[in-house]
Amino acid sequence: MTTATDDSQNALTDFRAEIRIWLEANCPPEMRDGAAGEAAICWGGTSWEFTCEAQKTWLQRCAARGFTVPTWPKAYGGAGLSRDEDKILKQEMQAIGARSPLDSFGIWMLGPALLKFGSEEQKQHFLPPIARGEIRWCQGYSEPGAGSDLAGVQTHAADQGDTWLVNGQKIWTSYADKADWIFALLRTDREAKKHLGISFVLMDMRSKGITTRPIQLISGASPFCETFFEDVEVPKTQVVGTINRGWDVAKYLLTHEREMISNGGNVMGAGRPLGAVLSESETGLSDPILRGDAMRAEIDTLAMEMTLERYKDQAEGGQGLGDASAMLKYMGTELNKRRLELVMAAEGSAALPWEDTPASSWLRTKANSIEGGTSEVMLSIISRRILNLPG
Amino acid sequence: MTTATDDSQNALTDFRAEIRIWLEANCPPEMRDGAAGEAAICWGGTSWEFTCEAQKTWLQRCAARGFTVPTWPKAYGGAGLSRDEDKILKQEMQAIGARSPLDSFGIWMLGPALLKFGSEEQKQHFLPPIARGEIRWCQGYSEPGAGSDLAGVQTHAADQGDTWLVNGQKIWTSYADKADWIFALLRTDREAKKHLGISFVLMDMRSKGITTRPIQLISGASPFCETFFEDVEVPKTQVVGTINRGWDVAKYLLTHEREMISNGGNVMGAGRPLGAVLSESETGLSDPILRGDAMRAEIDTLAMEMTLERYKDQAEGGQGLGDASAMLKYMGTELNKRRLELVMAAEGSAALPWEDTPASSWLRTKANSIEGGTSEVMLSIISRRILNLPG
Amino acid sequence: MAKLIKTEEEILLSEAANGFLSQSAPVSRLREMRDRGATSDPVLWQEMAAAGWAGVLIPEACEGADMGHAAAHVLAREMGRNLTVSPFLSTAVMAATVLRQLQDEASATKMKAIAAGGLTYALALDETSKFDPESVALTAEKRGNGYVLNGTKRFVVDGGSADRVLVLAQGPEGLCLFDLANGAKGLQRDPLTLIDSRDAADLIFEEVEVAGDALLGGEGAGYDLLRPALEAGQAALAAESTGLAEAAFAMTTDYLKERKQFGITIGSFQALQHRAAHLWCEIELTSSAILNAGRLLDEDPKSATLAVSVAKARATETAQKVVQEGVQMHGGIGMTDEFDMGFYMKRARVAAEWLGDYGYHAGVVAKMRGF
Amino acid sequence: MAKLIKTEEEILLSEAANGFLSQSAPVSRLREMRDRGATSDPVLWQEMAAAGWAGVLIPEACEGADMGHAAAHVLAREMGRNLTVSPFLSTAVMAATVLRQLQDEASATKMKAIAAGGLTYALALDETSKFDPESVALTAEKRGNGYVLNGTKRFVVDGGSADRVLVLAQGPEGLCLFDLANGAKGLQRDPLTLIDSRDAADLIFEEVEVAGDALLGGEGAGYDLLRPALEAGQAALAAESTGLAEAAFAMTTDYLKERKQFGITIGSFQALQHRAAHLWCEIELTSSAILNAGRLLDEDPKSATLAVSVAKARATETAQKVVQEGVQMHGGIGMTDEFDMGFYMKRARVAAEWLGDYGYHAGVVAKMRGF
Repeated sequence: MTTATDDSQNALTDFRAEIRIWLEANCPPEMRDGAAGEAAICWGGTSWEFTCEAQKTWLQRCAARGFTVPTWPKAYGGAGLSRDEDKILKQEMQAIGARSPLDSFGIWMLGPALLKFGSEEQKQHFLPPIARGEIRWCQGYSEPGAGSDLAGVQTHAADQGDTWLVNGQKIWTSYADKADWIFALLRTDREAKKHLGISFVLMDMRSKGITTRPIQLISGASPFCETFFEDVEVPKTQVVGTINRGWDVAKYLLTHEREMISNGGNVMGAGRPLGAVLSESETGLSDPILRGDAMRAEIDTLAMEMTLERYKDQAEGGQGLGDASAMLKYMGTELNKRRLELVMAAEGSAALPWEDTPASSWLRTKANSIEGGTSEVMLSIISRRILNLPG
Repeated sequence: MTTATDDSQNALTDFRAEIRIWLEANCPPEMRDGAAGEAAICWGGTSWEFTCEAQKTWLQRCAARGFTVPTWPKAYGGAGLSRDEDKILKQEMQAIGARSPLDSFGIWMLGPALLKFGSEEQKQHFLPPIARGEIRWCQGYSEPGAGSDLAGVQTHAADQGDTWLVNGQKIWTSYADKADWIFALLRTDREAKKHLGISFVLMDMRSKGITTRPIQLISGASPFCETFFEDVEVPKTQVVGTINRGWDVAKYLLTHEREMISNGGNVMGAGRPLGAVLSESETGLSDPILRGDAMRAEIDTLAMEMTLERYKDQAEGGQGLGDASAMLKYMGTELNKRRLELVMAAEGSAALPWEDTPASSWLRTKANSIEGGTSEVMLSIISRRILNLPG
Repeated sequence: MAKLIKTEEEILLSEAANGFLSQSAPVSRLREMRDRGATSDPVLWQEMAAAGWAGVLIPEACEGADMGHAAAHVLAREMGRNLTVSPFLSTAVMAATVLRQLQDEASATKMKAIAAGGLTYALALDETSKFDPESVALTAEKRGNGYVLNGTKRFVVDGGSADRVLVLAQGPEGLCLFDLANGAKGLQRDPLTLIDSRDAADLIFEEVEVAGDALLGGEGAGYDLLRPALEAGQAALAAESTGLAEAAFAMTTDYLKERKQFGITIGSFQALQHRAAHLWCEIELTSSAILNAGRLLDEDPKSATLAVSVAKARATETAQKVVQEGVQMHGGIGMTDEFDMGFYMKRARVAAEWLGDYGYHAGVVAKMRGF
Repeated sequence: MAKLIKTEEEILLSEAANGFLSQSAPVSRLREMRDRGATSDPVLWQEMAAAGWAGVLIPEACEGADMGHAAAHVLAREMGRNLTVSPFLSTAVMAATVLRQLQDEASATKMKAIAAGGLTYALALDETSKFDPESVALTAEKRGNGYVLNGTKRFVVDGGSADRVLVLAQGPEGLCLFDLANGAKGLQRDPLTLIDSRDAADLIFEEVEVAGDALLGGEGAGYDLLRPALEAGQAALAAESTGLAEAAFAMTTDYLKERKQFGITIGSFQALQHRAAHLWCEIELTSSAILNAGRLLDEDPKSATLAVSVAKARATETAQKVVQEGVQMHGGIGMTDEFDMGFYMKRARVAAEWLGDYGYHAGVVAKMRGF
């Protein structure tokens, strides 16, 4: 007797075979080097310069099959894959060391927001160019002086009938200088309570009145910018969701972002055992202080990895992650800081020059527990929403 | 030319010689065993049973010279020694391993309070019996449900003209079951602001209506008691300082107590290096986790000792310790907890039985950061009074 | 591998166990035992056996429930919450794991007896104050058809009350595991009065004669036979410690919500909130390690070593952090014997040492991870 | 021993140094140096020499101020506060401590030059990425009346700019300390671009010929001569790190008092208050260790080893905790290069490694304390 489960298992086996054949035929050899990290990313957008012809070919072939956004509906440029199919696609790509064809804030952030809150028109208009890597997006949330208080948005959109007139400043807008469009939180009602008078608005970065300035970090050059808005006109059709209810969209994306950051926080790559990395340092790991700290960090890293897996399993079992994402964000980023402190300590004076050392990564990790919600905000979320402690 | 400094140096040298002779002649051999800790203490009081005749002799001889309270004025049973002389006395006693002739809350706590806030009559009446070890005192500050909020005193003293009528309950009154008298904070004005309606009152424990009940701790039997007051009559002459301003006395004593606790917090005795103690455990200190933690604790212990010395030097230089006593209390007690955790870990399963192990001391240290003001209260004091962070 | 979430069955088991234990074996039962000087609770063990728990790892052919390690962890975790005293770990987890590796009739008979609640075991492992199972000085000398045992085992959990004892000895051909009656001639039991009020004893073997069939699995095979049982025990003990941590944490957050100080609920003090939130995160990570160890022990026990050591190390550390913060956040009342937190602290300390402390398991992790 | 409180003179010195440095060499001067790619500041050193600081450890007979180690720490601490760049530690503390042990004319001449600001030194110590001064592979071979040096020294602080360099080498009769011109033939300098923007270089010795009088103190006496200088340097660096921590902490508490978030001053958040209060306590303990090391180096230098290692270990750890919390409490602005906190973090990292990291000094403490 053939059960339904058998049927679906067979279908997945067929799917895997199909993917294998497709990848074999379509993934250019140059794109099978397993490269990851900043240099290997294809961000897309109108100003994107492909690092090689193969990168362009790979993007186009994936986009044609919907594989840049495999789980999005076909109507919007995706491949409409189920979770299981998506997993198989990723496994098979990993098996041949295939690079990701396209990464972008459009895929990670705006896409999910539009799928949940956008109008049908907005979805049809904005999602396919994201899937094809034609339009590059940046995110405009933070403002100078607001810090963790994201709802304290001051950048103002004045009502002009069919359009808004936008004035103000955003900060920490990653790649604003390279993006085509921005999705931003704007204050559309100054009278309403803090969280209520905010709208989630899409803007063309070429609009008159928008300028950007890159931010230098303690770790060196960064993708972050300051973005200035001076009398920028924006059509009201570019509001996502309900006017003045942009905070709902923002909250949804913040949870989403926390999960991503805690997942992708490992800048040391490839999940190599910390102890093994440290042992390779010139003077090894015989100092009991360093060795003991490395053991502790290794144990915690493994427990963190098991937790990410458990949460993924929970999500597949239909249990939402919800506020527990605050835990992943907090523990993941704090652990990452600890790991880089250990790498620096193990490498000793060899780690102190800027070049060919982990120094810049080490300094960069210090922002992990600030960006996307500080550790303090995460702890307060856990305290209030999970532990139900007062106030 | 002989300078003033030379003169005083000569005087001190003479003093040292005199003390040496006196000790040689008066300290009984049994009292020269260097014993310290609970079992060696002479607490005095009407119910005190001397462990041996020598203990009694030693107390009486010291009391006759004022050496139970060397820095108190002679008029109140002290020896009127200067700081330098007192130091010499202590050094010479230590040199022959002399036990302390008398320890008591009367000496540590009430005495200093009376010297600062008491009336001349009170001083003359109460101090000499303390110095002679005739009256044993206990302290009644904490109340059930009040915890760190010492000013939340509920035990009430109703005004009856020349007397108070006291009703309520105290908790954590050390040795209340063995004490002759108690000094306590009582609410003498229920209308006044919290810190204002409190008085510092002395009461005879034999008064009608006072009962006590010992408290069992997680570490075993303890000197702590609950003390109950039911229609206890107390003459108003037994208020120290101004009526309703007892909080001033309490604050003074709290600072004093913090210094004492942080000084005396080392229950491991004799300042032996932690690492050496741990190395003697059966399985040694080769585990890098244990070894690394022991190294850290050793470094912090040495820095703590240097800090105690520095603060003593500051005090001798005339600089008051003030709120920095909160630091000593906090760091000293937290460090002590760490040390005992390490001792337990180093001794492994050998430390798990109750008998002949550090188990009871280990559990007892957990109270160090609660009694005499919690670590949290200490951190808040530092934050507010030293760092001037907002309320 | 099975997913790192509880199955339906595990959820039901956990609810049932919690219902039973919080009724029949809560902390007050331990307190009562302690107050009358008892260190074991045979009546309770009969009830647990009747519920099928004694046979949790025993095959159905031997009348066990054969529920597997993850299920055993569910039970151990609930016992941890309630500080339930039982020979579950020694007998139902460790001895059972030793015996089920043997395909002989004698072992089947013993397993049946275990599952029925009629037989309990202790494992005599340590010879120093630290767990180090392969360092064995106790000797087994061949004499006639049998052996003679000489030496001392220390800190034998359940060693005072167990019917039988498994002893690792240095035999003529390497480490040998013996299974003998705890009352054997020449075997002296020195019971210890432990801080967690449970049964443990030093066992002194002086010319203890055992028959040839007391040797399990052949000469030199002792540690191979024991090792899976140790890993099973370490993981189950980690689960117990995590249950303990969860219960102590819940007591603490409840107290934070109800206790007032300076006129306000202390749970509204941000410093305490953040510390409590951090503890919650620690417990979450440790829970994942427990689930992971259970899955591996059930599905691929030969590769479970790393997972088990991560679980035991994390659980040890988490439980200690939680009980320390638990006492501190409760203030004076947390220090009184009248209140239960001290019981949690004491059990956490014993569980930290038994079957390998943090440093031991960190060493295993380091080795497995190549440093 | 002198008391562990600052003397009148030390307080005056500290005020004067603070006044001078916060005017003439604040963090903005370091920033400006970095922006134009400079790693040293010879003009500033002249001013410091004019104030007598270059001669702080040089005898009056050699035209120094001979103020002692505690005074040197007062200066180093103020430099730490301001992240002042100077060859103070290499030259005025370490080289001076080496030279004043020698009773010869040549050394006196050098000391006079140092005190006058006319001569700077670097110490070439490390050969691996960790401080380990007695492990020396660089060789000194006798040739004629002189020696030939071959080998590599790494992470030589001030190695790019110093006039002369002290090198520890493996000689025919043990460790030898040589004093040679930094421009000597065969000596190649590879400057490093360090995160703290200060001068350091790898020095490669290829057939570097030095005269016999370049050897200080005799063959085999090199480490005995160097060791007091290393301890002096470690303590002064600890003082610098502590000043750095104090300044970073002050920036942070100032920010806590002024910055608003969610409508209230962030310094009123209790979680931050307690963390800040804890940092203050850490700085207090470390300050005591610094004072203690200074007193011992001045009064009983032979028994100062333990005190120096406690000071360096504590200072290293404290500075790192403070700058890490400093960035976190400042939030995004703390991460920007525009803000000064990053400079403090980077210097704290370099100071953590130089002359022995936490683990190195913890090892010394363990050894001195018998474990």
